Amino acid sequence: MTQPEKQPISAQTSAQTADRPRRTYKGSGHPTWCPACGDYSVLGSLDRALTAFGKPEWEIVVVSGIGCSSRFPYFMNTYGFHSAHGRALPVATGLKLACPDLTVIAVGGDGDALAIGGNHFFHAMRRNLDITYLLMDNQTYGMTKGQSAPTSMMGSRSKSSPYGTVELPVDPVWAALTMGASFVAQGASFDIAQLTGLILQALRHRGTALVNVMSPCVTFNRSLDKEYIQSHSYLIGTDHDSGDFHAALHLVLDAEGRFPLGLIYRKEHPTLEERIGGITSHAGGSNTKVDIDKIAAQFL
Amino acid sequence: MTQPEKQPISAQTSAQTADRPRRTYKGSGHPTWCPACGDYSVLGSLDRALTAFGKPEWEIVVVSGIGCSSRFPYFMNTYGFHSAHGRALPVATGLKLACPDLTVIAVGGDGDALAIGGNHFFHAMRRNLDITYLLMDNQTYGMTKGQSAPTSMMGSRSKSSPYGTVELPVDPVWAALTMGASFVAQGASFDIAQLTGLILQALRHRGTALVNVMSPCVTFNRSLDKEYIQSHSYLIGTDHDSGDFHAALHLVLDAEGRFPLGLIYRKEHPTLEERIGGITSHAGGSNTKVDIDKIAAQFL
Amino acid sequence: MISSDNIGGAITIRFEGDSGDGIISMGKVAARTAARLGYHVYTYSTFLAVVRGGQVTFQLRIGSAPLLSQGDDPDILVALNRKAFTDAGPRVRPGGIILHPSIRDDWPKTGPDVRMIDVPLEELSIRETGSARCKNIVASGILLGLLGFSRREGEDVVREMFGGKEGDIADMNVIALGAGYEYGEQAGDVTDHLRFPVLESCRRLLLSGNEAVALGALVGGVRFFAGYPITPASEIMEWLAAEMPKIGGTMIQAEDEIAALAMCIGASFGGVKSMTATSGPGLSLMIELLALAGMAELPVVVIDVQRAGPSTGMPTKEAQGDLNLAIHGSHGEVPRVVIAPQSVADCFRQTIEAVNIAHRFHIPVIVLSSQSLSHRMQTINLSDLHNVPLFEEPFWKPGVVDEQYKRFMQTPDGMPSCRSIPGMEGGMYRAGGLEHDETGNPNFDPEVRRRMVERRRERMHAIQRAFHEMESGEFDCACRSELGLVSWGATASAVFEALQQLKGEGHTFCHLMPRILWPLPDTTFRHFFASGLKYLFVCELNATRQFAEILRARYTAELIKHGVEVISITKDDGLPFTPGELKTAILKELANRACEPKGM
Amino acid sequence: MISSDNIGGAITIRFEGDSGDGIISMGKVAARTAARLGYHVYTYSTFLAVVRGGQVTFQLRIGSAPLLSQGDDPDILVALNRKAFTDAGPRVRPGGIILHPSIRDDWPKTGPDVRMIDVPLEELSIRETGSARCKNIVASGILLGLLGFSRREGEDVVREMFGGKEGDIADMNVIALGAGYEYGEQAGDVTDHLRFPVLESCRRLLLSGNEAVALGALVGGVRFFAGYPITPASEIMEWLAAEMPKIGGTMIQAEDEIAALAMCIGASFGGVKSMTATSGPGLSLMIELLALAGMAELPVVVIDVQRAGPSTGMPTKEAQGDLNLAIHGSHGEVPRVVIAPQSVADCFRQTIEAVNIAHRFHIPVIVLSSQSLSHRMQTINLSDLHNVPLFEEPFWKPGVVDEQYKRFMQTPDGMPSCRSIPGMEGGMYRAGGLEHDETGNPNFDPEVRRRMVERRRERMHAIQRAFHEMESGEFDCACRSELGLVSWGATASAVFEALQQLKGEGHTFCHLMPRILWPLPDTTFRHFFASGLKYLFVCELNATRQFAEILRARYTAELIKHGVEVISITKDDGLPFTPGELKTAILKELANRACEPKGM
Ligand SMILES: Cc1ncc(C[n+]2csc(CCOP(=O)(O)OP(=O)(O)O)c2C)c(N)n1
Ligand SMILES: Cc1ncc(C[n+]2csc(CCOP(=O)(O)OP(=O)(O)O)c2C)c(N)n1
Ligand code: SF4
Ligand code: SF4
Ligand SMILES: [Mg+2]
Ligand SMILES: [Mg+2]
Repeated sequence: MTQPEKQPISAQTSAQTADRPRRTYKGSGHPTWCPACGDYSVLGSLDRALTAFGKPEWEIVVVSGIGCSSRFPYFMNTYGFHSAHGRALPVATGLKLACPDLTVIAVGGDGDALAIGGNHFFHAMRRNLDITYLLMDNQTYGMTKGQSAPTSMMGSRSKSSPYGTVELPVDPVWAALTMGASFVAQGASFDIAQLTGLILQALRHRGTALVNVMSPCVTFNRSLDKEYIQSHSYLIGTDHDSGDFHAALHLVLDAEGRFPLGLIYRKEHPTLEERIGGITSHAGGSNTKVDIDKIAAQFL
Repeated sequence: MTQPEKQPISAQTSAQTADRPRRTYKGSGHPTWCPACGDYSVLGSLDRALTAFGKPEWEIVVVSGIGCSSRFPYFMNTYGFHSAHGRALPVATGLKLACPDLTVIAVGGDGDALAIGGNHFFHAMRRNLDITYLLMDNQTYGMTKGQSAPTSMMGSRSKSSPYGTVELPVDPVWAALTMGASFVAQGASFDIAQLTGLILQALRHRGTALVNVMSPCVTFNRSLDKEYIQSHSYLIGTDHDSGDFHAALHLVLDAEGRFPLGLIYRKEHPTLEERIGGITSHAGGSNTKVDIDKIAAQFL
Repeated sequence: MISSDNIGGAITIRFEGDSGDGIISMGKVAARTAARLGYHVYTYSTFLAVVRGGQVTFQLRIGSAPLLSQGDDPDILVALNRKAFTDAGPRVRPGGIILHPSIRDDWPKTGPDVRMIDVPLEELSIRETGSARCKNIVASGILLGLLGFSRREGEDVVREMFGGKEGDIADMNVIALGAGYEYGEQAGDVTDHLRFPVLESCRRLLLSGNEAVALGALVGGVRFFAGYPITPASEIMEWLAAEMPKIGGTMIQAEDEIAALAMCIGASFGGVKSMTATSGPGLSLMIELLALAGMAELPVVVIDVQRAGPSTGMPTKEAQGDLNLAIHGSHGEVPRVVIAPQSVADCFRQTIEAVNIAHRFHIPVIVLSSQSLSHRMQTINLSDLHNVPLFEEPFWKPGVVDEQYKRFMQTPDGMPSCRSIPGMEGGMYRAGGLEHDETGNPNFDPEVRRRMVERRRERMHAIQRAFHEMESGEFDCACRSELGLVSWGATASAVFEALQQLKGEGHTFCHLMPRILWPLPDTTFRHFFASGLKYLFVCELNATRQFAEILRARYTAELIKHGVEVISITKDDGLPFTPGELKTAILKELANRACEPKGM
Repeated sequence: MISSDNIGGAITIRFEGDSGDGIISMGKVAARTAARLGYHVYTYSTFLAVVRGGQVTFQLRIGSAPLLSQGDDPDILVALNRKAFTDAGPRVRPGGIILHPSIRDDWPKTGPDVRMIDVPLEELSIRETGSARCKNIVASGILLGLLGFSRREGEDVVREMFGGKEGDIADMNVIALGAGYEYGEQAGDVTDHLRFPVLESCRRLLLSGNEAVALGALVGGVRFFAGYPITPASEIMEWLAAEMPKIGGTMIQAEDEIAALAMCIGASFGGVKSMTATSGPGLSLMIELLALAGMAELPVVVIDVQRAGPSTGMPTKEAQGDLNLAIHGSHGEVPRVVIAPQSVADCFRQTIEAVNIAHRFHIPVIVLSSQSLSHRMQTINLSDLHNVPLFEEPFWKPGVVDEQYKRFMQTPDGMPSCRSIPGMEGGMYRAGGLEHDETGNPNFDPEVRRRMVERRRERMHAIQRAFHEMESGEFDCACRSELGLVSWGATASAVFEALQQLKGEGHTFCHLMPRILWPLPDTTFRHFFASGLKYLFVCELNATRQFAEILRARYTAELIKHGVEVISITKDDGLPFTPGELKTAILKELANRACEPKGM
């Protein structure tokens, strides 16, 4: 019996692509975001970072959940999956495990990532699969017109919290760090240069990389606008040792309501694919020669 | 129109209870756990702690998910709710918010709390509702006969990980602490005296209190037996300042695969009920006089 | 019975313009004023899913009797841009009026006998308030003036609508309204033929389907709400977020829909009436816990504001595609009640009914609203707030019991035995999702199991037996026609209008519009089938004829016996039925059948 | 067609004892040896839900032809404690044998003509191996000796079964078997009448329903599995956890069922065949994402090993209560295929069929197994591993495209257009759950929507048209009887036996046992109804007659036309049907009907 063989990715690329013009990773249509939405800059930054990264468009998949930010895949010229609310990470996980050669980028909003998708976030961070997660934090549910989100500041008013929220907000950076992410960075949508750099580093990092982006919703959350972020953030100093977990923890703990912008933590340790790969080679696994009789012999 | 009024709890207690014998919080039937399962001692400890706590059985509700440990409510002589897998915390949250006078204790296993129920754990910790959560950690799924759990040690073998697990384990104590719990303690099922004390403190704490209990599954996870726990744990010293968040973080970080037993962190800050209560009184809310006409006037 | 449109008069007004034009407020001022004067009002607006500009329409129908629909072609068009004129200008009815701020010669022609009035909205606004931003309220004022509605009521409405806003915005708008009113009054004679009196001078509430659900929840005694935002249901949570604290209740935004329902179940176990609201994707996520509520026999109300599915589908579009999920969605078999309101007034009343049923029968109740109903606005009578029967659940009486308290006692009539509530001495028991005996303890004995399966079945029968005490539907099956029609939910309005039109053309239909869709009103249906019926049209907004299939499954024997043919009229394109569409489809099916004998 | 039990011989052996007695291994050694010799084997065991001691039984049926069931009263009883004797001793068939380690005089009497043989298990084990722990394998040996089965095969089986264990345990057990074998051989003449030859000397695999599903997945090409433990489905994940790495596939234990299905959907988007397995509560949680797979037209297989619900229900008990959820469970309407295997061999073959269908039609496929089937063991032929058609999905050919690649191209025959897979140049597109146009871009235009709804409907028709290429069911409707029977899934075994018994009593039934339950095999059913059928019995293990209702809804017109009465035989007490139970229920219904005309 022959098993369907997965083609190696290189074989799937046609010949005439050798000397094509500069790749574009952005789609041709205009995004359907509100004018001045922070997410435009994230799109631009990802486009630039991917250009530097250099992989062809068709080896990249952008996976999202549901939300304004999750519309992202439709504005890209890559493969894309606009999945269900909260499920970007497990979809990305399955895809990456099944096709380790692809570059898999998960994207989503704060609600998608940390409300309904919180459990997947939690478990993705400890798995350390080699994927990049771009989280567009606007401290609100933009798509559903402005309810409070897990990242909303305590006491902030919204359609669903007319008297102010009553729950401790989640800091995505702190959450990722303490849940085991091997790469944690934070950017702001208005600083495209820095953001591009951070995304590029994330793409190059082997392991789960979170880039949290402060990305204002200009329509439904005026309290987190560009000015607020600018006055409540600071660039992480060059003296910060991003390879030191304790230093990273303290950086976040000491931020006290301000947003440290830059690379917070990075440490390479074996990825999930590598660990699973280890098991596979230990078990003698290979996709090409499958001996069903041998496997079935245990039932004899 | 009269609104259905909630009776104050005291009014629901009959008169003849003044001089009844020592209360028992344990049910009369024998638990259906395997002989020597760690959970027996947790049951015993909770019984003792409740005796010291002194509230009558009928003002206590034990809420669980699904798992061996989640059978707990059936072995108690209190109100109980054996809900669905992973859902103990949101059920407990709704109950406590609706009936703040009750003592609500959520219980469950590591799979229930941190696999399927991980998101609720995450959000419960940041809400700081005044409930106690007893987590029976046996690093396995006992009820389903021994698959690996989120707390299983990296590389440990189980029915579902015959070549060893490949994911960073979750430390419930670290998770609760970093997610915002206001009370975090850890006990072991074999030290009933300490465990009773910790549970009692948790019951008395105003806010979400996690007591993680190392509670061996003698049938499906021999690797985490009493001996292992004993040789891999230590009592937290009296010099530890449990009111200091940084100290608590470092205590857990420095434990390096050993289990610190005792009170790790405790700090009182406003509970969710209190914050919601603040909103209610700000809005002039009261259950007894509801003026529907006034409310409906906005639609005129 | 919903009365017919023919009693008294009715006019249709359409406001249309750019998303920045304030079209919605413009229309709402007129709508509310009419409602306060005692008119019945029905509104319908369209806007884009994601806020990013575009055309906005607000259609307002005012009548002296209850209205079935938003109406069709407008009598008055308030057109604020060219597209508005192009869209609707040619459709203005003879004798109608078009108000516009500046007409150009090259704009398309309108129908005959249509008057155009130039309304200098911006000029008036700037002149009177110093700013152009009140021009929309100037337009409202002109309209009120034209129709001769009370200026004072209009001013009150404006003051209250803008009262919460910063600065003197309320005052400015009151001034703008007055200026417009005077302008309109002067041209008032052109509208004489469009004026008609109120039949009953009373104040009516004007609210959307979602608001009516939320208000119904409060009136029905719901004091705990947990939710998660989702289009088109979010407004229910949002309104309750503001109002719950005022009456000492709790609203909490959960981390997801599963948690939301779990919280409601917890609150219900604590004896507090609880509810959540969602749309299709959320209902799918809740299905597992719905079964828990059913097994633990805990009352809980789940509002599902349907939108076009499947999956994320078309979140801002209309559909009735969640019926199967509501009725059949669960692993294993668990009793539940499914209710579908047919109007805004129904959203209010049926939400209360849902709470009553949940607590009377200890059962989860799903209320199927839908996108078009959720955002439609209609008037309901202020007095309706007080004329609703509220069910007081009789709790178990606390005390010391000899044996263990039996939460799940067998009763001969299928009714649940009284609940004890945590806090009640002696009433301790364990609720849960495992099969259990009368005390609630897990028990897998085949005999016990059979009893419990029977118990759950009997509960459904008990509910059916109580139907006569509920507004279980609009049933008109005494007309003894060969033609019958069944529909449910928000389609009711289009259906009733279509039936009127068909009657006008000589086709009299009996109709059954159940509000309670599950369990079905068996007796009513069986009578219906036995009444000489030959063709049964089932109209619903989905592609797989969900309700029709349920009827066919349940009433196969009756359909066979009386030779009734079931004919489905369905669509699933994201839009509600229009009466004309329904009429055409039905006539076509009838024509086919009439030809059949000849053709053979 | 499953052959009848009457060809060749068959005997039933029952092993019973304490949970510590090693009953399962004892039985398995005998079962496997028989299977290797070419016998057909069917086993059934009962043990407690939670591991805490108690009585264990293992019933083993051996036959020379395929077996329909585990049999009834035993020919041989291996009773290791008193309870075993009390339970089953009196039921041993005339001419049968009871093996026991130490009988007491006060034990109850057995039937006539039953021989009792004292077997000194512990003594032999201690004498030969120095330890009592091999006494269960001594018993296996005695049995093999008594039946004259090959000692060498038995020894091989023991060596392989215990080969992985530490120390010399395998050797000890081989010795124990030998000792028992000699003991049994000496008494062998007493079993002459119980011996019968194999018809075809070939090696057969003996495996459980869950193992067969897992093996089927591997053979069918599944290379990605994500799961979450749940009774009674966990073994599928566990077996694949061990085997997937050996063939370069991936198995991952997810954080919950939602994540498990999401991961499968992701892997499927990547072009890798993927599957998950769960039970009812997990299926409920997966319903939202199932719709995503449907909308995005991604192949994925979901195994649902049904257990008694609703909610947590009775996790270790049998039921067929998830059919409605599988067929109708989703908000909005999304195509899916539902398959129910009827035997262990079917678990293997239908899992492969599920993978094939998923990839041929780009659709989610749900396989409904159930508790009793999942743990039942039956033989399948080794050659079956190779005689399975595997569908190779034709992918889109990568290359530079002029316009955008159209993932959701319209095709005239309802078939999906070829998929591009990430990594293929030029094939970039966006998948998702929103309504979309041919490229995959979101589009809510009513016209586009209508096309897409039609597309999803047509997909189902395309599947029906391909039924003749699939093993879509066991259909026997050529017998032209007034009596018909329909059943599905694991009940098949009891049904086939009941039908045989009924035939013996002069009642010949036509029967339809569809494997593919959704979409329904319309043509077959329509022929069936038109064949002179008068009574249609529908047998299923649930209380609300789920499959019967689906048939009534779908075939109302045919039922009316041909005057067929649908009669449901159901139960929902956690136990499978027994043939006797079915026969009695059917005869009772027939008697009622036969009396009817007279009574009136
Ligand atoms: C299961 C489910 N629940 C709820 C929704 C409704 N919904 C769509 S997007 C969204 C939240 C969006 O917030 P976020 O993820 O922060 O994205 P943003 O729009 O702010 O970028 C919600 C609640 C849904 N589509 N599916
Ligand atoms: C939705 C759902 N998924 C899976 C299961 C099966 N299940 C029951 S208990 C359990 C895990 C138990 O592990 P844990 O919570 O650690 O409890 P323990 O038995 O170890 O005390 C699982 C997966 C279920 N009942 N419901
Ligand atoms: S609503 Fe907010 S988040 Fe959404 S597109 Fe507009 S600005 Fe961006
Ligand atoms: S299986 Fe494990 S966790 Fe469950 S009762 Fe037995 S020892 Fe305890
Ligand atoms: Mg957001
Ligand atoms: Mg556990």
